[in-house]
Amino acid sequence: MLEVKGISRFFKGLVALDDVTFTVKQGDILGIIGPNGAGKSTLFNCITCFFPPSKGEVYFEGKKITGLNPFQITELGLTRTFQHTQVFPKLSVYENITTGQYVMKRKDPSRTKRQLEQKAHEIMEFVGVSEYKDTTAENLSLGYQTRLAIGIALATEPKLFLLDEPAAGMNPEETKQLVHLLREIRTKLGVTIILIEHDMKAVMGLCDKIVVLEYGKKIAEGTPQEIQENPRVIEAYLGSEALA
Amino acid sequence: GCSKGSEETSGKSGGSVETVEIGVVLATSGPIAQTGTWVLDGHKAAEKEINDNGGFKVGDKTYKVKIVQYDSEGRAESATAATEKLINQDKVPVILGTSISSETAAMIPIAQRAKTPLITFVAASDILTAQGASFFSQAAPANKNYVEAGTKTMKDMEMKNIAFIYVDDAWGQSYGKLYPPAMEEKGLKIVATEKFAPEQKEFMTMLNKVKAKNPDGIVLAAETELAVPLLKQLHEVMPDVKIMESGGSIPEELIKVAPDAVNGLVTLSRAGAVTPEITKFQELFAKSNSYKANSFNYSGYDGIHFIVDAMQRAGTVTDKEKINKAIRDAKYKGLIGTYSFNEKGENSLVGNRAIIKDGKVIYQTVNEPLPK
Amino acid sequence: MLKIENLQVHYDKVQVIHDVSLEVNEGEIVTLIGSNGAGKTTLLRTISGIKRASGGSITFMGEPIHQMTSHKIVEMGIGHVPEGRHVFPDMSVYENLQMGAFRRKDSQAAIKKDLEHIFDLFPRLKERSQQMAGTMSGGEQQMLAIGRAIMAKPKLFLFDEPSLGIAPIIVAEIFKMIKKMNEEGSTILLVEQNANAALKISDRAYILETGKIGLEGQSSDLLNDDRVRKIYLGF
Amino acid sequence: MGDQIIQSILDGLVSGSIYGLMAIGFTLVFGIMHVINLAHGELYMLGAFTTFIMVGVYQINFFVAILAAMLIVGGLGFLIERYIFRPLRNTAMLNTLLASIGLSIFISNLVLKIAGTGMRSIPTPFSDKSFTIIGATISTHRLMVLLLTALLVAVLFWVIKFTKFGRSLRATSQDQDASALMGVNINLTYGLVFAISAGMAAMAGGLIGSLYVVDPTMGLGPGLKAFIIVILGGMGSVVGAIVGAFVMGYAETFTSLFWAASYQDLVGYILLILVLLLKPNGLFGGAKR
Amino acid sequence: MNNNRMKIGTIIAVLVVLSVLPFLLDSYLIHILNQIGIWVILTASLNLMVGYTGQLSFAHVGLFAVGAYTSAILTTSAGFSFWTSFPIAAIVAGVLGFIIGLPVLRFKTHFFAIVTLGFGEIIRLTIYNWRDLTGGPNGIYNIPFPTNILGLDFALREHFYYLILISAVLVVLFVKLLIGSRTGKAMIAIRENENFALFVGINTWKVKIFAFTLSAALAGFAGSLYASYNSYISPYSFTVSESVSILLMVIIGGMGTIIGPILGTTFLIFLPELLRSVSEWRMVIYGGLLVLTIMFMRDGILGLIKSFVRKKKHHSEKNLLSTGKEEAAIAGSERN
Ligand SMILES: Nc1ncnc2c1ncn2[C@@H]1O[C@H](COP(=O)(O)OP(=O)(O)OP(=O)(O)O)[C@@H](O)[C@H]1O
Ligand SMILES: Nc1ncnc2c1ncn2[C@@H]1O[C@H](COP(=O)(O)OP(=O)(O)OP(=O)(O)O)[C@@H](O)[C@H]1O
Ligand SMILES: [Mg+2]
Ligand SMILES: [Mg+2]
Repeated sequence: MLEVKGISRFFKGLVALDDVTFTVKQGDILGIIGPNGAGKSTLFNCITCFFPPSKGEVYFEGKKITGLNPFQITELGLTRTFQHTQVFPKLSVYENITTGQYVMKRKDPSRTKRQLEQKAHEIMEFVGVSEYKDTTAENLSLGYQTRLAIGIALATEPKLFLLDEPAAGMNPEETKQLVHLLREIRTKLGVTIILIEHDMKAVMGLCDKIVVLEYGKKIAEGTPQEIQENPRVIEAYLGSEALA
Repeated sequence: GCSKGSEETSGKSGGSVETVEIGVVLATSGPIAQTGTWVLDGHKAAEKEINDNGGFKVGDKTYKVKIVQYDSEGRAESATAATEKLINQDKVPVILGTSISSETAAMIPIAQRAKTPLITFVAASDILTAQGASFFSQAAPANKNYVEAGTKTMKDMEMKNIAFIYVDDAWGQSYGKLYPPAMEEKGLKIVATEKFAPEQKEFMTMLNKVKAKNPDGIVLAAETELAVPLLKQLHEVMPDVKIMESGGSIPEELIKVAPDAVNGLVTLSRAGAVTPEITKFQELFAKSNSYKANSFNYSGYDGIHFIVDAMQRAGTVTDKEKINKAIRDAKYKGLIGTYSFNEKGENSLVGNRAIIKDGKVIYQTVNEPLPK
Repeated sequence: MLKIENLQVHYDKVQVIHDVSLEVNEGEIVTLIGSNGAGKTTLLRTISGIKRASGGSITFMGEPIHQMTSHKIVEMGIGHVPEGRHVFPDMSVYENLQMGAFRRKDSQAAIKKDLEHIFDLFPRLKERSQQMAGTMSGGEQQMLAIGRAIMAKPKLFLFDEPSLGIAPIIVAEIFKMIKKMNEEGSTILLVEQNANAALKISDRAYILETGKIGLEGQSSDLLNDDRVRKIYLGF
Repeated sequence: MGDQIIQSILDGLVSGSIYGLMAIGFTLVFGIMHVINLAHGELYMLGAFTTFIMVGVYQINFFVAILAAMLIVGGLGFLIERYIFRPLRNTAMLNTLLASIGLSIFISNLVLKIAGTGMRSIPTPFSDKSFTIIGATISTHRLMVLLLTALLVAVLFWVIKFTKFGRSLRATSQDQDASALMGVNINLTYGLVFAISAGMAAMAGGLIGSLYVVDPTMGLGPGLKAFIIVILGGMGSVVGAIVGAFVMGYAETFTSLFWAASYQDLVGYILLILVLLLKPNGLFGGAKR
Repeated sequence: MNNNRMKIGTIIAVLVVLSVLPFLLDSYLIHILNQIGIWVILTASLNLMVGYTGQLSFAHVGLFAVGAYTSAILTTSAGFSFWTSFPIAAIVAGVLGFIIGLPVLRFKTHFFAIVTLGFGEIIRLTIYNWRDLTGGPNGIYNIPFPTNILGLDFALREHFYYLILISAVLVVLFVKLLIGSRTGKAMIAIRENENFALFVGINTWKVKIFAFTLSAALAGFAGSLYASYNSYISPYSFTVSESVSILLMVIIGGMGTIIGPILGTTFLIFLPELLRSVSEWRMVIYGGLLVLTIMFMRDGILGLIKSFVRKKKHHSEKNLLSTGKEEAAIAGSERN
């Protein structure tokens, strides 16, 4: 479904990404992990055309998407959240979600306003922000903003969903709920997911495959099991007592 | 002030004295408030004088004068609103204003529609009478009347190679058009022509450029506010050149703020040689103002007296059509000359001149020889 | 050392902290845990004077501080590692660390020495000491924020989710470091989502539930509390 | 022509420093407090009036008068920050912008009301003497402006870049809350920044006002110009403000030389737009914001 | 439902009152109302950019001028009537808005503000200097009134009033419908968080240029009304300080709302007129009141009214040119 081919990205001499290649299968959950500053967010930015890669290309469902605009990618069914959570701060939660439905008219013009409204309520329910329906987004706590951001993304009805550290700042119970939510997103909505996360319990429990980056290079790729045992990954990232 | 002034009686000196309200629109704030303030002070001096003398008579009735002035801030929108207010709420029979051509131009259609006489004693642009409004009269000496005086003065000053510098606004532009042909006709040679923006304060480059052409005379068209920095810098660059200003500046003001830079300067002026009337006015003016009367004060003073005269001749203080006719038929001798109008509402005032010499201002007509 | 009594905090008209009382004794590590939106961040911001309390009192070393401006509070010895890092984006890493020592009146040499200490703790910061902080990765910024707070040599540290967005290997480091700082004499109030790790290093803990203290006790006790285990530890 | 070009280069230098004096104060407040202070021109006007009153009326020494004007207007700036901009802090930037517009209308009309419309000029101690440098001349007064601007820029640059106070200014501009957590006294810092900016405007008023004329509306044009220059140079950057000022000064000088003085503004705006199209953050603007 | 019915009832009542005003007020007050009406169109158009799309435009007075001059030139020199010239004026201003928008809309916040200010001034200075076409500083005079229709004589203030009233109502209605539409939502999303709007699939560029063009055309339309209402126009009416005034009108009323700019316009045009009786101190009081209004009515007049009515909890911070936090946030995301 997604092919990342030899992507590199430089920042004024700094190599943030160095020739990274991997693919994601339809329906998979792919985890991306790596030390801080390894280039994970940069990778997302390149995939979602926030800025272009310095080298390399990205294909989505066989179509080259490098060089497109973010809004076109959203129309194609690829969407994301940001590490630094992004919402529409002065709009209510509900308005945030309906703004997320902007592309639906292009994607599926047959849908009526009522259907969209109902869908918006479903999404709010789904990500657990219904009770804050009329709250202004900027007044939500960080955790709820993250949920809202996921809700907005779901409102665009993506086929591929990229999440940048969604569990950051959540407690284990909440993280569990999030993991559950992501599973449902995959099973119920059939969405393919790429996840950047430092919470190993979540990553290991959720992902079908994991890609590990360090200093912009892919240093490992494999199932959670393989990754956890990979000495290189343990040394660079997990640490010996990581899963304690 | 929403009173119907002309009906109202003022109780002061017996029951028979009524008050006539005269509408005035002048910019007394905003970027060009100076001239408006001068004119207004002149108006007030006349108002006070008339009322102190017990008012004026129309037929067998005596009236006092009351000026109803609104500030137009230099904005056409404000000027038109003020005009509407004067006409519809204050119901004044006549409006004087303003000192700014663009404001006055916007007021003319309103006055015309309401058939209310409008007369300006200061705004000099030729676009005003070009509107062809029968209820508008221009009592400010027109630029074309100054050109004659200007070229004569240049000759008198023995200018050979002239640099012509004017401000690029409606008023200055009309000199930009009028002077070159007139000067050519008189055999005066222009070696450089420069125009500058009204907002401009820094003139060094322009003046150095002019200097390179070696002029012996500079002809300026600039209002006082603009002329001062220009003259100061001119003095820095070309201390010895002869300068004539074309009537935008008030010499008394120039002396006050740039004494060194203006010695020997000749400026065209609405006021001519000092007459006994002018002396009398200056004494009167000095009583209620802290500065010496200048020619814009003269114009303001003339304005109120002119209107009173027109009302007396019209035999009414309310009939606007009659008052307007009286205005147009006027032959009123004021401080700065005799006001009379042609059918387009243009006046026939001529330009005079003022010479700044050793901190003093000498007024004269252009027919007198320049003082040595 | 720090004593909070009946604290009330409002945003506009919405009250987010209701009648909270808590205490941090000299030399302790106290953990504050709670779900999203419980008011943990707000509480810390109120302690350091960025947010004003609408009722109740906060005393630090016996002095009431809830009316003081933040710079006074900093001067009294409270250091705050804020949520979301808040490094100075257009200043270099080095300058950020210097800012940490803003209120210190020590000699340049002493400050320099502490800088070296920070660089020892976080070699990555030394590597990038001239990089603009805003272009650092999230984790790098977190290290910087902690380093910057240490530079102020406060008596009491307020940590707002220091492990947020940090790679596991470094999370472990950070907790070790907090422990070590405590052993070297610092008192610490720690807000954490990683309750497991936090409770392991702390002496006592409070649980904040929608603006109220829901539970408090010895950390070891809470670690074994069923409800806590379920909600905050994820067992 | 050659002589004239040399002369114009000198003229441009002077124009540039005149603009620079205005722009630095503006950019300080802008860069650090994120306040677009459109009343900056009015502070300049107040500086000129204060200097005028002291020199023209009370015959105080010119330089002493300017120094006093800086203190007085600086103090006023401190109060303005305290009572107008502080309550608006942390609300949308637009609020402070609008408040500054209201303030500018208020101040200029108040002075107009109190002092009247008349023009004034500040007597200066400078002789008529001018210096000739490779064929170009410059008066003592203008030379003074040039040198003082240079000095001021150098001092300011040094303070901001290399002192602790300067570092706290930069920190505050980037993250107010975090600076407070570092122990920076935000209120005092903002008050001082505004006072310094006002003081510099006052100095400009005294120095430049004596070159031209002093009147209540003299601040209108320079205030706006300062804003334009600051954007041109890259907002909040002191070096940017100075470079912007010189670019503007030279643009106007050369328009005047090769075309007509009355097209200066037109050329200025076209230049502004072209520069921003090529360098969207201004000449010295960082990559961000 | 009930609420809605009340709203509609209020609106109808207001419209009825407005339409009988010429029978009750004198010409001066009608003139002021007419000015307000024209400015309401202008501020509604500016509100589209400032209040809804979040772009602080200073070019609108320039575009207003373009509409005014187009209309004035066509009616005085080319023999057009107002009825044929006003659509052309709107189109010319719209096209110019589009052309200006192409480079300008790349900019944000202050840069956008200052570049649009630059374009506004370039328009004014071009008008000022293109004497053959525009009369330069002399302006254009004797601009004809609209030719009479429906028994209305537009030389009368009272009759012109209805033309202005209808135009203003239609424009405001149009803006309201637009804002309720999908495009309107996209505009608001851009105002809130432009970079993020891209990721919900909004072609931000297209929406912005659409909004700018449309709002330019509306400004041009207001300009053409202005020209034929006043019979005289000059470049002095289209200065930076006018740009500032209309911005004040939009914001003081309550930007990003439909009624706000109408209230603001009314307030800021009436206030100086009311103050005419204190003529000496008028501008001082005006300036002082502006400062106080901004300090004590953060959400504009509308916000004040709302907090009286206590219908909604008010938002304390409006968004435009926010303190920079959102931008920092998104810039942060680019970095992290
Ligand atoms: N705009 C930029 N300019 C310069 N350097 C940058 C920029 N954006 C990122 N970098 C650098 O690129 C590297 C990779 O950054 P990135 O944000 O992708 O890391 P990450 O893997 O997401 O880290 P974390 O887990 O901490 O979020 C970092 O060293 C960072 O400092
Ligand atoms: N600036 C603000 N204005 C209004 N309400 C706010 C503001 N900041 C926070 N809140 C509200 O205050 C409550 C407490 O927020 P706070 O950020 O303190 O929670 P928290 O415990 O730190 O949550 P998290 O774990 O998500 O960081 C939340 O309901 C939040 O919506
Ligand atoms: Mg990242
Ligand atoms: Mg928090």
